[in-house]
Amino acid sequence: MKYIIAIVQPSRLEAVKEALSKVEVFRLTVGDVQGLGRQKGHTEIYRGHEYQVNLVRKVKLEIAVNDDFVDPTIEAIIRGARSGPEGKIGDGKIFILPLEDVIRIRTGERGGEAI
Amino acid sequence: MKYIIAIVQPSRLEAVKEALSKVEVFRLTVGDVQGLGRQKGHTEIYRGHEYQVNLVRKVKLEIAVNDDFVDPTIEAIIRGARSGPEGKIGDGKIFILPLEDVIRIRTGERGGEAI
Amino acid sequence: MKYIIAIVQPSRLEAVKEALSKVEVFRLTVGDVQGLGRQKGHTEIYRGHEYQVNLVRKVKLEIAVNDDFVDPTIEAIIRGARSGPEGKIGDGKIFILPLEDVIRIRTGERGGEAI
Amino acid sequence: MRQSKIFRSPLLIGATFGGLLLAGSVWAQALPPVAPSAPVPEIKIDSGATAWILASSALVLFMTPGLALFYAGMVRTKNVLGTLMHSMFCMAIITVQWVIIGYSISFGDPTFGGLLGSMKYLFLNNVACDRAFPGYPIPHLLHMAYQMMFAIITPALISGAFAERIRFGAFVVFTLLWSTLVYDPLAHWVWGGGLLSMAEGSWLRRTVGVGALDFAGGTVVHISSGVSALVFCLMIGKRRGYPKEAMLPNSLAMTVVGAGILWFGWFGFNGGSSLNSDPLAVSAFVATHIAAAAAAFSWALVEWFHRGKASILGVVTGLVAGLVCITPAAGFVKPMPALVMGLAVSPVCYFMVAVIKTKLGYDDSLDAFGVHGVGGTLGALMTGIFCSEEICKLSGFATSAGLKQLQAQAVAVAVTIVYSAIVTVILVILVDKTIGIRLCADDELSGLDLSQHGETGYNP
Amino acid sequence: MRQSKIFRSPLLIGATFGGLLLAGSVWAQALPPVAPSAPVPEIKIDSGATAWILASSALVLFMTPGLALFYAGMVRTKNVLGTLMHSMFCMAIITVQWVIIGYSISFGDPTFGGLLGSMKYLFLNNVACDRAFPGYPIPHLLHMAYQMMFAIITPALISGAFAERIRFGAFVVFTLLWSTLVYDPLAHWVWGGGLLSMAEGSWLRRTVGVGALDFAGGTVVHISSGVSALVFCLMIGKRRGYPKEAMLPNSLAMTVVGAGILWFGWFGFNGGSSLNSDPLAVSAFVATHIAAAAAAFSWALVEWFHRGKASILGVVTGLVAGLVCITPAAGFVKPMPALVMGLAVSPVCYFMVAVIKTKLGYDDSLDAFGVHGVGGTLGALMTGIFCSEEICKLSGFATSAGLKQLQAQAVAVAVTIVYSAIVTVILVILVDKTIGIRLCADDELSGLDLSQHGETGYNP
Amino acid sequence: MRQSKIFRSPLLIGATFGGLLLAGSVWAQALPPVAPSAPVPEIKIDSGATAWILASSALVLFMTPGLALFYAGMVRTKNVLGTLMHSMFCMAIITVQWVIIGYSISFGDPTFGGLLGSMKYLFLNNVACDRAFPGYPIPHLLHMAYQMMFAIITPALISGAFAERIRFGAFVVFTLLWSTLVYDPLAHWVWGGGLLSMAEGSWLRRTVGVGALDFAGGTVVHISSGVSALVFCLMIGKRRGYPKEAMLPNSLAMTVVGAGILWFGWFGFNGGSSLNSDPLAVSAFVATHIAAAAAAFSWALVEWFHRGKASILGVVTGLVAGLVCITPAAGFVKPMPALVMGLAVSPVCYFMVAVIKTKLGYDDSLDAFGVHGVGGTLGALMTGIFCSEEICKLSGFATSAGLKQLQAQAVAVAVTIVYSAIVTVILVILVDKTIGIRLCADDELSGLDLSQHGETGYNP
Ligand SMILES: Nc1ncnc2c1ncn2[C@@H]1O[C@H](COP(=O)(O)OP(=O)(O)O)[C@@H](O)[C@H]1O
Ligand SMILES: Nc1ncnc2c1ncn2[C@@H]1O[C@H](COP(=O)(O)OP(=O)(O)O)[C@@H](O)[C@H]1O
Ligand SMILES: Nc1ncnc2c1ncn2[C@@H]1O[C@H](COP(=O)(O)OP(=O)(O)O)[C@@H](O)[C@H]1O
Repeated sequence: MKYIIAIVQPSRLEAVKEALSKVEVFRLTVGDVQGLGRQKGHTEIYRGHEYQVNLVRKVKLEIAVNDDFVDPTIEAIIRGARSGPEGKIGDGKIFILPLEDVIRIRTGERGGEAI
Repeated sequence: MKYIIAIVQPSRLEAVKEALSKVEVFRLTVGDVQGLGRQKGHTEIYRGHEYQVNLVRKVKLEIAVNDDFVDPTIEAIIRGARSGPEGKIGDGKIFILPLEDVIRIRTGERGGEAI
Repeated sequence: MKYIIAIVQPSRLEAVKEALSKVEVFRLTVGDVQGLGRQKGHTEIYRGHEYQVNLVRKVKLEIAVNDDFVDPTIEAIIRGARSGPEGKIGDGKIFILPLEDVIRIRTGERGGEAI
Repeated sequence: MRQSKIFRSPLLIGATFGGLLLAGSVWAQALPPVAPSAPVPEIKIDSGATAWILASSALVLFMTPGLALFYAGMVRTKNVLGTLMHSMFCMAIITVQWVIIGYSISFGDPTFGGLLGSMKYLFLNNVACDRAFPGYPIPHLLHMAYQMMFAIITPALISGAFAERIRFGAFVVFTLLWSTLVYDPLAHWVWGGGLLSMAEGSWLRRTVGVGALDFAGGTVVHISSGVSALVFCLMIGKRRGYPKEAMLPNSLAMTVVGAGILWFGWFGFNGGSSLNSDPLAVSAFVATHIAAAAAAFSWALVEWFHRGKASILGVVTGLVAGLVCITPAAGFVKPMPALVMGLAVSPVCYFMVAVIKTKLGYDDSLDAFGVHGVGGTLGALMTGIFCSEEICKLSGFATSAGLKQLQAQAVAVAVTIVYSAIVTVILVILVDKTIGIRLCADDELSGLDLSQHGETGYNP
Repeated sequence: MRQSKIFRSPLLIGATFGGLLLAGSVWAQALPPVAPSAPVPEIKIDSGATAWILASSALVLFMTPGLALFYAGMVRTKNVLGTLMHSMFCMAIITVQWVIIGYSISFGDPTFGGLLGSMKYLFLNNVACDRAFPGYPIPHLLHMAYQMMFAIITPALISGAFAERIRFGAFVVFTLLWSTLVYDPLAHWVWGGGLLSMAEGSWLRRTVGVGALDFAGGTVVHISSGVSALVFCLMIGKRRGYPKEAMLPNSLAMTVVGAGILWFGWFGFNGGSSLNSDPLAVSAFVATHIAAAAAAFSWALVEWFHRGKASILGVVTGLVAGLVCITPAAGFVKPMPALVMGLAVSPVCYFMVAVIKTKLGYDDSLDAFGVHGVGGTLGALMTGIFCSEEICKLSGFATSAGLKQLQAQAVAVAVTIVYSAIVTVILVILVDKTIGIRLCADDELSGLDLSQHGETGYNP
Repeated sequence: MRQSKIFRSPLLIGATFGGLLLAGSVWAQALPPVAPSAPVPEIKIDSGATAWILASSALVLFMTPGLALFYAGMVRTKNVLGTLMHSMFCMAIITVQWVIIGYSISFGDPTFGGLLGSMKYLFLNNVACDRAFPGYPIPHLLHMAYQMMFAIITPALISGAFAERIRFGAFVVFTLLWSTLVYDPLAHWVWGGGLLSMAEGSWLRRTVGVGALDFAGGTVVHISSGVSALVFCLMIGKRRGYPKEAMLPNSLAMTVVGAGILWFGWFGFNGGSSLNSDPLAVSAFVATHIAAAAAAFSWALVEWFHRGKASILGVVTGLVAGLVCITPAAGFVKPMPALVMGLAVSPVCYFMVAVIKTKLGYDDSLDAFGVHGVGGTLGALMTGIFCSEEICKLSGFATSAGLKQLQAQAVAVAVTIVYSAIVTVILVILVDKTIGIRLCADDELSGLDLSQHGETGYNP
C-alpha cells in the first residue's frame, strides 16, 4: 500500500478528481496549502509599498491506494493536473510514501480492504 | 516509531482528543481538510441553480508515536471518532506510516524521547 | 529520499524559509495547522464565560529531499525555528519519513532529480 | 411524503396569513360602529417634522439588518445565514402582516374596553398620506410607516434566544402569530389608547390613577420580546453540546458592525418617537446617546474587575443594554439621569448573563432575555423614578409625582411579562405540534445554512 | 511595450474626459441662444424640504457602497476587491463627469427638440445654492447633488453583468462614455423636459397624448442599466468555466449587508424623488417599503415551492427586485397596489434568472439584467396600470385615464431598451478595439484583485 | 501582584475621570463671574433645521463605527478586535467626558482671554433643549449633541498611528487626557469664541486682523489628531518586524465598508456644520462630495502612474483624504474650487505615505498623520486661498480678501501643530511612566485581541 501525496494547482482540482474517478479512485482527502518552488509568486501593493508574496496557493491531495493502483493513480493525477499538453511551471509534484496499514474507523476493518 | 494520520468528522474532534488523552497521548497536530469518499456531499442552491458539493469537511490528525503506543492510539481514535456504536459512513480512516526519526526543535533531542 | 515534516511557530516561518534557502532548499509546501503539545493554549472570554482553547496555531512545512540534503535541512529548520538561543516550549518538531518516489507533474520526471 | 413535509411550512404560513385576514374581516363586520373618540385637535403637517420622521423611519428600518449582523456574528459559521435570515425575513413578513391587519389592531380605535384596536385601518383603509396623524404634525401614513419599523424589529429580537436550532418554517409561523397576538395588542395597550395607556379612562389610569410611560418601547418592544425569548429557549431546549462545547462567535467584527448600525438607528427609534422635530426629539436623542455610551463604559468596567479584561463583545453588549434601558425613558428624563441609567443597567445585565444564566443552566444563546428582557424591565421601572416634570411637559403628559408613576410602571411591566409569557407558551406548543419547532440532530450538526436554506456563508 | 500598455488606459480615460469637455465647450458656443422656457413659478426654499433632500442625497450616495457589497459578496474571493472597485470608482469618476457636463446634458434647457440639455450648467455654472430649483422648495444646487447620486449608481448596476472578467481600464472608459451618452440623455428625456417627459409639447406627449411616468428611475436607471448589462455580457462572453464550474459566492453575509444598505438608501431614492418633504414623499416612502417586503416574501415562496427551501440570497434578491419594480411607480400608486407589484415582480425575475438564463446560456453573472432590466420593465408597465389619480395629483400630474398612460409607458420602455442597447453595442466595440475589454486567461484565473489592482481581499 | 497590574488601568481611568471632575468643580468655583458676552440675537428654533441637525448628529456618530471598520480592515487578523475597540470605546468614554466637562471647556464663555471655556455647562447645566443655541435655529442641547460626535471621532483618528502595539489601559487614559487637554481647548479656540476664532477681539483677530476659518474641523479635528498621531508613533516606536515583515491588511472589504460609511457620515460632519438646513448646508454638502470624489480619482491616477495599477485601498484612502482636506473649507468654497482641492490633496498625501514615510522610517501604521495631518494642513491653507466671498456671506463672515486670510490660516495651523505636539509628548511620557504604553513582545506577537481583550476576531 502506498500513501500518495500530490501538490497541484487549485484550478486543476476538478480535472484531477475527474481523472481519478475514471481509474476508479473515488476516495481522497484534500487540503489547502501554499507552495514555494520554481513558480514565482506575485506582487501586492498597499499605499504605494510593494510586497513580494512568494508563497503560491496550491491544493494538496492525499490518497491511500493498494499497490496495483499506484501507477494508474499517478497517471490520472498527471493527466488531470497538467496545464495544457506541455505543462507549466508550478503544475506540482507527486510524492509516494510507504503505507503500513489502514483502518476504517466505522467498521474497524484493516489493511487493503479498508482503503 | 509510526506516523499516524487520521481523518475524522469535525464534530468528533473533541471526543478523539479526550480519548487520546486517556491513553496518554497528549501531542498531536490538527488540520482542516475536505474529504471525498463514500459519504455523500450536499446540495447548495443559488438563485434557483443547484450545485452539487461533493467535498465534505473533515479534520485530519497527525500523531507521531513510539511503537508501543500505536495500538492504544488507534483504539482511542476509533473510540472517539465513531458516531454511535455502529459508526456512520464518513467516520473516516486511520493511516499508519513508518516514521524514521523525530527531532524536537527546542532541545535538538532525537528519536523516541523527542516524540 | 526523505519526506520531512516540520511543525513550527507561525512567527518563525520567514526565518525558516531564509535558513532553508541558505542551504539551497528552495522548494517546499506550507500549511496552516493547529497543535496540541506541551505549550499551553489561551483563554477566551465571551460575556463573562471563560473558554479554554488548547489548540495552538502552528505552521507545517513539508519538504521532500534527497538523502544528502536531510541533515542540512534539519539543521536549517532548527536554526530558523528556534525562538532565541535556548528555544521555547512550542517551538515544534521535525519528523522524517521515508519517501519512495517523486514525480514532477509538468515533465513526468521521476526520482531524485524531480525533487 | 417528502413533498408533504416540505410544503407543510409554506402552506401553514399561507394558512396563518389567510386566517388573520379572515378573522380581521369578520371582526370588521361584527363590530358595533365605533363611538367617535374624543376629537384631538388636528395639527398642520409640518415639513420639518415630516423630514425627521421620514429619516427616523429609515433609521429604524436599518436597525433590523443591524440586528441581523449583531446576532449573526455571534453564532457559529454554519449558522450565519440562518441567523441573518431570522431578522431579514421579519422585514418581509411583518410588513405584509402590518399593512393588512397589524396597524389596525395596534392603532385602530380602542374596542372591547381598550383590548384591541378596531378594524378601521384594515389594508390601510382610512390611513391618508395628506392628513395629519391626530395630535402630531406628520401625515397619518407616516405614523403607520414609522410604527411598522418597530413591529418588524421586535420579533427579530427574540431570535437571539433560539438561535442555531430552530426550523425555518416554525420560525415563520411563530413570528407571524406572535406579532399579531402579542406585539400588536401590547402596542395598542400602551400607545394606541388601550389598557395601559395614558388615555383618559384607560384601565391602568382607572386602577392606579396614571397610565404607563413608555416612550419608545420598553414594555412593548423589549420586555415583550425578552420574556418571550426566555420562555422560548426554555421550551425548545439547549443547543446540542451546550454548555460543554465552546460555541465561539464566528465574527465579532460583524457583531461590531451590527452594533454600530443599531446605535445609529436607535436615534430614529427614540429620537423619532416624539413624532415631531422638536425639543422633545432632541432631548430623547441626547438621552439615548448618553445612556448607550455610559452602559458601554460600565459593562467594560465590570468585565475589567470580574475577568481582568474589557472586551469588544462586552462594549457592544453594554451599548445595546444601555439603548434598551433608555428606550422607555428617553422622552421623559434629563441627560444626567440618562447617564445614571446607562451606568446602572450594565452591571445588572452582566450579572444576569454571566452568572445567573450559568447557574440556572438555560440556553438563551445570544442573550435576548438577558439584555432586552432585563434591560427593558430595569428601564421601565427607572422611567418611573427618573421622569422629569420639565421634560414630560414637552410631550404633553403632566406626570403626577413619583410613587404613583412607579406603581403604574410596575403594573405595566407585570402585565407585559405575564401576557407575553402565556401567549408564547401557547404558540410554541401549537407550532411544535403542527410542524415541529426544533431541528433534527443531523440538521443541527450541519447547521441552519445548509439544512434550512441550502447555502453556505463563506466560500473561500 | 509594458509601459505603453499600462498607460494606455489612464491616457484613454484622460482623453475621454478631455473629449467630453471639448465637446461640451464647443457645443455651448455653437448653440443658438436658448428660448426662455415657460416660467415655472419660483417657490420659496423650505428648511424641512431641504433637510429631507439633504438626507435623501446622503442615503442615495450610501447605496453605492451598498451595491458594492451586494455584488462583491456574490463573486469568488479572488474578485472581491475588483467588484467593490466597480461600484466605488463610479463614485469618483461619475461625480467629476456630472459636475463638468452630465448635469447640463440632463437638466439643461431642452435643445434639439428635447434630445439633450443645453450647456447652461457646464461646470455647474448657473446652479445656485441660494435659489430654489424651479417649482420645488429646495435649492437648485441640492437638486444637482441629489440627481448626481442617481447618475453614480446607475452605471455601477451594470457591473453585475460583466463581473469577474473585465479589464479595469476598459471598465472606466466604458462607464464614463455610457454615463454621458446613455444615462444623461435618458435622464433628460424623462426628467429634464425632453422627448419622453410630461413637459408640454414633448415628443411622447405629442405622439401618444401623455408623457411617461417614471417617478425615480424605472426607465432611466433600471431598464437602461439592465438592458446594457445584457448586451454587455453577451458581447464579453461567459466567464471561463461557466456554467460547468460552481462559482459560489464568497460571502453571502456581505451581500446581506449590502442589501440592507440598499433598502435603507432606497428610502432616499424614492422617498426623496418628490423633491420635498410632503405627503407625496411619505406616499412614495411607504410604497417603496411595502413593495420591497412583498417581493422578498414572494421570492422566498417561489423558491420554497420550486426547490423546497427559501434562501437568504433569494430574500435579498427579491427585496432588490421589489425596490426596482416600485421605483418608477413609487410616487403614483397607493400602498395596496405597491403590495401587488412587490408580490408580482419576484416570480417573474426568478423565472428569468433561474430558468430562462440557463436555457439561453448567457452569463449575466450577478443578474443585473434579470433583476434590474426585467424588474424595471415590469415596474414601468405596472406604473401605467396602477397609477392612482389621487396620488398623482399630489405630484401635480393629472393622469388621463389608464390605457393611454400604459401606452406611453410602453413606448418609453421600448425607446429606452432600443437606445441603451444600440449605444452599448457601439461602446463595447469601441472600447474593445482600443484597449481591449476582456481579461486574458491568466488574469481571469488569478482574479481581478491581483491582476488588476495588486491586492488581495483577505489575508488571514 | 497580578491583581495590582490588572487593576492599575481601571483605577487610573477612574482617577483620570475623578481628577477632571475635581478640577472642573474647583475651577467653576474659582472663576470670577463671567462677563456677559455680547448678546447674540436669539433665533427661533426651526423644525427643518432641527431635523437636519438631528440627522447630521446621527450621521457623525455613525462615522466612528465606520472609522473602526476602516482601520480594522487594515491591520493583521490578530489585531482586528483591538483596533475596532480603539474607535468604539471612544464612543463610550468621550461621551461621558463631554457631558461632564468637555462641552463646558469647549463652548463655555471664553475665560482667561479665550484660553478655555467657563464651567457654565458642567454636567450640561444651562444647556436647554427648548431654547435655541444663540444665533442658530436649533436647540442648545442639539448643538451639544452634534459637537459631541466630533469630540468622539477625533481621538479615534489618532489610533491609526499606534495600531497593533498599544496597551488598552494606556490607550484609555491617554485618550481621556488628550481629549480634555488638546481637543477641548482647540475647539474652544476656533469655534467657542477663543483665541483663534472669528469672534470680536480674539487673539488672532487682534494679531492678524482676521480669525481663522475652519468650517468643520480642519485644525481642530484633523491637524490636531494627525500631528498627535505622528508624535505618538515616533514615541511608541515601530511594530516589531516593521518594515521588513509584510503586514498585510486582513480584510480590505471591511476597509471599504468603513470608507463608505465615512463618506456617508461626512455629509453630516460638513453638511451639518452650518447648524441649519439652509443654502449654506447645501453648499457644504456639495463641496464635500465633490472633493471626496475628486481625491479618490486623483489617488487612483497617481497610483496608476507610479505603480501601474489603481487599487481599491488607494481609492478609499484618496476619498478620505479628500474629505479631510475639504473639511475646513466646506462652507466657504464653491464647487469648482472643491474639485481642485480634491484633485490636489491626493498626490501630496500619496507622496507622504508612499515615499517620505519610507524614507524617514517611522511607523505611522495606518497613516493617521499621512492622511489627516497632511490633508488637514493642506485643507486649512487652501481654505485661505479658495474661500469665496459669496459663500462666506451665507455663513455671516465677511472675508476680508485673500492674503490676510491665508496668513490667519497659517497661524492657526502653526498654533495647532505646536500645541498638539507638545501636549501629546507630555501625555505619552506621563502614561508610559505610570502604566506603560507599549505591549510586551509576547503580547504583541499574539495580538491585541487575545492579549488585551481575551477574544478572537474570527472563529471558523
Ligand atoms: N521538494 C519539494 N518538497 C515539497 N514540496 C514541493 C517540492 N517541490 C515542489 N513542491 C511543491 O510543488 C509546487 C510546484 O513546484 P514548482 O517548483 O513551482 O513547479 P514544478 O511543478 O514545475 O516543479 C510547489 O509550489 C510546492 O508546493
Ligand atoms: N483511500 C483514501 N485516501 C485518502 N483519504 C481517504 C481514503 N478513504 C477515505 N478517506 C478519507 O476518509 C473520509 C471518510 O471516508 P468515507 O468513504 O466517506 O467513509 P468511511 O469512513 O465509512 O469509509 C473521506 O472523506 C476521506 O477524507
Ligand atoms: N508526537 C507528536 N505528533 C504530532 N505533532 C506533534 C507531536 N509532538 C509535538 N507536535 C507538534 O509540535 C508542536 C509543539 O510541541 P510542544 O509540545 O508544544 O513543544 P515542544 O516543541 O517544546 O515539544 C505541537 O503544538 C504539535 O503541533
